[in-house]
Amino acid sequence: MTFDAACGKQWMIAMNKTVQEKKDVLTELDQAVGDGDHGLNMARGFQEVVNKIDANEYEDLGSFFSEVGMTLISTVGGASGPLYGTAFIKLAAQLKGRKQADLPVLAAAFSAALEGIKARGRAEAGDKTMVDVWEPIVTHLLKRGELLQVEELTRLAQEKLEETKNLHAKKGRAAYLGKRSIGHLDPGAASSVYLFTAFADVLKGEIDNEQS
Amino acid sequence: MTFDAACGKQWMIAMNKTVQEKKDVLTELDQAVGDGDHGLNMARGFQEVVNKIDANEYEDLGSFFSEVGMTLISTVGGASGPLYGTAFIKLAAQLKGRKQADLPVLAAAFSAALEGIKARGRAEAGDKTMVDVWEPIVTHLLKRGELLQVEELTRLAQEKLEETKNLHAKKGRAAYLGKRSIGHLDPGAASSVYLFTAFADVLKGEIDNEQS
Amino acid sequence: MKKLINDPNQVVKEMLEGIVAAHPRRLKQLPGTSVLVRSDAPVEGKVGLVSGGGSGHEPSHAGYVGPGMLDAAVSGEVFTSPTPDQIFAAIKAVDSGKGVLLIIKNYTGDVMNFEMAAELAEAEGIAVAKVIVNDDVAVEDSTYTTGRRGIAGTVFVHKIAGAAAEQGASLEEVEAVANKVIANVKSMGMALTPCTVPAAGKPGFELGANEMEIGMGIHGEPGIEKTEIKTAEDIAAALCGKVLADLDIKEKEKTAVMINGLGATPLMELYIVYKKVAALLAENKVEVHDTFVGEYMTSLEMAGCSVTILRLDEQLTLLLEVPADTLVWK
Amino acid sequence: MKKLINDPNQVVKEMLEGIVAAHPRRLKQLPGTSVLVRSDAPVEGKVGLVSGGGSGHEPSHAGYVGPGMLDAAVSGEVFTSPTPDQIFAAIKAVDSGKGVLLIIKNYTGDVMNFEMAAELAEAEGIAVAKVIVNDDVAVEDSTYTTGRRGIAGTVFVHKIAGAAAEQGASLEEVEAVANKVIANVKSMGMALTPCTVPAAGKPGFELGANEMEIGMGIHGEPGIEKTEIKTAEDIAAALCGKVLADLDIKEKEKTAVMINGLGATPLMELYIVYKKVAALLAENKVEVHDTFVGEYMTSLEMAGCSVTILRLDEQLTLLLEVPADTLVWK
Ligand SMILES: Nc1ncnc2c1ncn2[C@@H]1O[C@H](COP(=O)(O)OP(=O)(O)O)[C@@H](O)[C@H]1O
Ligand SMILES: Nc1ncnc2c1ncn2[C@@H]1O[C@H](COP(=O)(O)OP(=O)(O)O)[C@@H](O)[C@H]1O
Ligand SMILES: [Mg+2]
Ligand SMILES: [Mg+2]
Ligand SMILES: [Mg+2]
Ligand SMILES: [Mg+2]
Repeated sequence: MTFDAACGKQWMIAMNKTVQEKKDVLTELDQAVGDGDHGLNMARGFQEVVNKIDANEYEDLGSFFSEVGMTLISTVGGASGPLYGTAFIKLAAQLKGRKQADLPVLAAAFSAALEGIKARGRAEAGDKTMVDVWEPIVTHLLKRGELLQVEELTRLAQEKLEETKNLHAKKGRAAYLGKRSIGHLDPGAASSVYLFTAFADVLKGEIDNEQS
Repeated sequence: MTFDAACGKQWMIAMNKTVQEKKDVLTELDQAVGDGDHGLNMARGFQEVVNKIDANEYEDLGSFFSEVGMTLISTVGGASGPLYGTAFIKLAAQLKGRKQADLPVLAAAFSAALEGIKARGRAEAGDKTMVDVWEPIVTHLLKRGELLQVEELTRLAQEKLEETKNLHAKKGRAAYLGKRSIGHLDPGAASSVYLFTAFADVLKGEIDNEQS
Repeated sequence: MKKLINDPNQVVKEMLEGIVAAHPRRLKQLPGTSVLVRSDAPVEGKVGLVSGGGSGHEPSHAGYVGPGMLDAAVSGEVFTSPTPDQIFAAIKAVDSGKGVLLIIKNYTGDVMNFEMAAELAEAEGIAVAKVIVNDDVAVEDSTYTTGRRGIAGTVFVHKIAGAAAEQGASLEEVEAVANKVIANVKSMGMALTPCTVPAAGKPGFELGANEMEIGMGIHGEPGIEKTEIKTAEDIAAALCGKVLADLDIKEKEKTAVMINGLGATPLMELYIVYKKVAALLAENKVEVHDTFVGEYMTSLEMAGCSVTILRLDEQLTLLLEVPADTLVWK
Repeated sequence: MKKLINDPNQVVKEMLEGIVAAHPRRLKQLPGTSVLVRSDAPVEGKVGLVSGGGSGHEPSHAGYVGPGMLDAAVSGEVFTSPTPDQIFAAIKAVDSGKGVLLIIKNYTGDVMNFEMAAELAEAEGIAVAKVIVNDDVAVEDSTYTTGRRGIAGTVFVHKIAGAAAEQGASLEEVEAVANKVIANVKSMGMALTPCTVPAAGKPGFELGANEMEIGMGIHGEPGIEKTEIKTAEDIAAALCGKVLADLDIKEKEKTAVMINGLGATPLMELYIVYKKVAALLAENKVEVHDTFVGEYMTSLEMAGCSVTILRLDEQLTLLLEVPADTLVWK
């Protein structure tokens, strides 16, 4: 399986589709523990990403993800903008000059992206943020390498999202709620599930293609 | 039948009782065509009247009604304060020096009170104000003199109130509504009905007393 | 009714105490009254300006008491004109011998109570002049009726008459300039939600989830008509159109504009309304000399706004620009 | 949702256009951005002050742009931090070579976006300092969490740091005095009703007819707890009590007090709250040097208020008193 800028486009288009469909779900999750804008933020950002990348051709994965990251940074705002933006900028830095990447290379790039999120947000796993989805996913990607089963990815992301429900938020707006944050899913973890699900779907398409 | 300051006290006590009971009714009438304070204004004013007169003795009807008028003027505010206040001040001027008054004298005094209201408010009958109750009542009092039947008074006041429903307001806050004022009773006409009903009840009590 | 109050029957009293506690250097309360006067009243050699009316329109009227505007604000109960004795106390407190101007909004109650106070003052030899503000074009104008209501345009009367008085104008001159403002200021308002008089405990009127009231007054009195909610642009066009038509304004004339919030409308929305008003005025080639956007004359927690346009000549422009030193207008 | 708007997705853009149309002599918009700067920016020889955050808090932050306060206000979408490119544009526009102070309210999003902008500016050789306002005592303070939110106390930071900058202080000095304000200012708020982000179309939370939320933030984020509505006195005591305790204020210390309305609360009610706050401060023998009652940092059309107390020393007192010339603070 190899992943190129065309795959990247598919990924972003799929992500945007989900985000537009689930805008209200994300907003409702954020209304419960935050300020109710996460759906709007994601919808604005990924729509703009799709608008941008649609018109352009990309030499390599680096320039592609850099465009994605910069677009998110300059259109999303809030907490999720810098975090998702940083993640894609880190992917870009790792994949600079590569026309395509295989699973182990992608895994390493995601690992750098996760570090970027954690550095920017100063959050750890367990703080009830998107890190609670990203960290186990990255660990899994690194561990499985070429052996990755895409269904595992989607299932794991979903599982980890569910687990945020019982967490007491330490970072982000939900932290202001203290114990009252327990019992609610983290909105950024939910949008991260969409992101990895869209990613898994693209991988699955590629693998199916290769096998046929 | 003669009417003295003790009758005046009974009158005000009865009026206040009704107004306190009907506060919400007056407020609702005023909400429909005005600013919704007529019940509050009447309740505040007549409560204060009762508080004031309760403690005092009055030499004559003039000093009694003067106290009532001044109290209304200084506690009611709005449109109804100066109007009712002026009415009682005019009663006071007419009845100055009199310990008691018979029906023709009272009728003449009410006639002066009505003129006071009309001068202060620059309203005529038909403008959908308290004048639409006051004017026919005064005419009736003047016409019947000693022959007055108190039930006629109450009935007439009520009838005239009902007639305000079909009027197009020309004065007071309801005038701002233009044609939309049609179909609603005038709040000040309603409180005037309470006033004349309370007055009729006092007269009736006096007459019954005299006959027994 | 959700309000930050203690006792619905004490709101005016407690508010006045709060205002005086907050701004002791600016304002003082005449003992035993609901009158707030500027702390240096009466000001020697200056015509005194008294305004007021029912409470519930804050920052009107106490927010405009101070150098360059009002000398006293008299507060009645919520939406109820103050009584003559209170107004009379204000007149006495601000008269320095040069006379007192009463700025009255055209409501039967206000007119009668201020008139009675003026009679009391004149009986004591105080020179009193009265002006009656009737800027609300939502209401049919007719000599057979009460005429038009006074709404947010009143604030321009305070400002400009106040500046003239501060500059030493005589009572006649201050009255004349106040009347000039009144002749040249028109307003119209609308509401999205009703408001609740604390002592009444329930809203003064009802509006459906999708309804608004055009031509709304500032006391929860019904307006011209209920309609479906429109966009800010349509609303701005409706209000501004009627105001401009009534003012009969010509190209190149100079104006001051006020977009007034009725209590619960975010400033964001008022500026969105102003964007369209500015565009309409530009289209009509009307010059906007100055713009005021905010809460100047409210109606408790009503959501909605009014648009006021004042036609300026040179005199009014100069007086509008004189600085004032009040809580709201500086 | 009843709002005076045209398109829920264009509210910020249209608001900014309205502000600039209304106040062209005061403010200009950096083309293609959501940044408003004072019309004479950059001011030679003066440290530039940039603040901002999500929209919906009007008059924050544009209402504080002008001589003696901010040089630029950056507006994000409603309740959403602005993006680094916008903040960076503001920094460049106000830097006169003396450096730029960023005044940031402590929300993860704001902190990250402003930090990224600062990194961009530093890469271009602009000296940037940041201060983070965290005055909301409703939130547990802890180094393990995000810490406390920045709310209405931010306005005092704008005012005092702005005065220092206007007087020619260096970036380090302006930063130091801003941090002194931050160390000495505490706030707490409450809400009676929720607010609705226009693009979300429905209220951010729910409150029963008889409920209020204590410790409410300024974004519709839930507070400490929902309780039954209390009287204004009880609410004032709860808010003021927690603020005073956290400030650990001593007898005879001098303070400035702000009673801030969240959007839909009538001024009348804010003064009723202040009446009790003033009484409590007097009881505690705390001196009140100055009081500010009004809408300074709102949350769209939320009903509710916050109480802010700033401990003043001589330096802060002097800087607080320096006149500013902004839309709201003069
Ligand atoms: N410090 C942080 N580290 C990692 N993720 C965070 C942090 N703060 C917030 N987030 C994520 O961002 C999400 C909220 O995003 P969003 O609602 O768009 O921004 P905001 O909180 O500024 O309104 C949270 O649900 C959480 O997953
Ligand atoms: N000009 C007037 N002449 C006679 N009565 C009037 C006039 N204006 C108002 N009223 C009476 O006053 C009543 C309203 O009183 P109230 O609600 O207490 O005062 P306000 O209208 O100032 O709120 C009206 O219903 C009407 O009967
Ligand atoms: Mg959010
Ligand atoms: Mg009324
Ligand atoms: Mg009234
Ligand atoms: Mg946000």
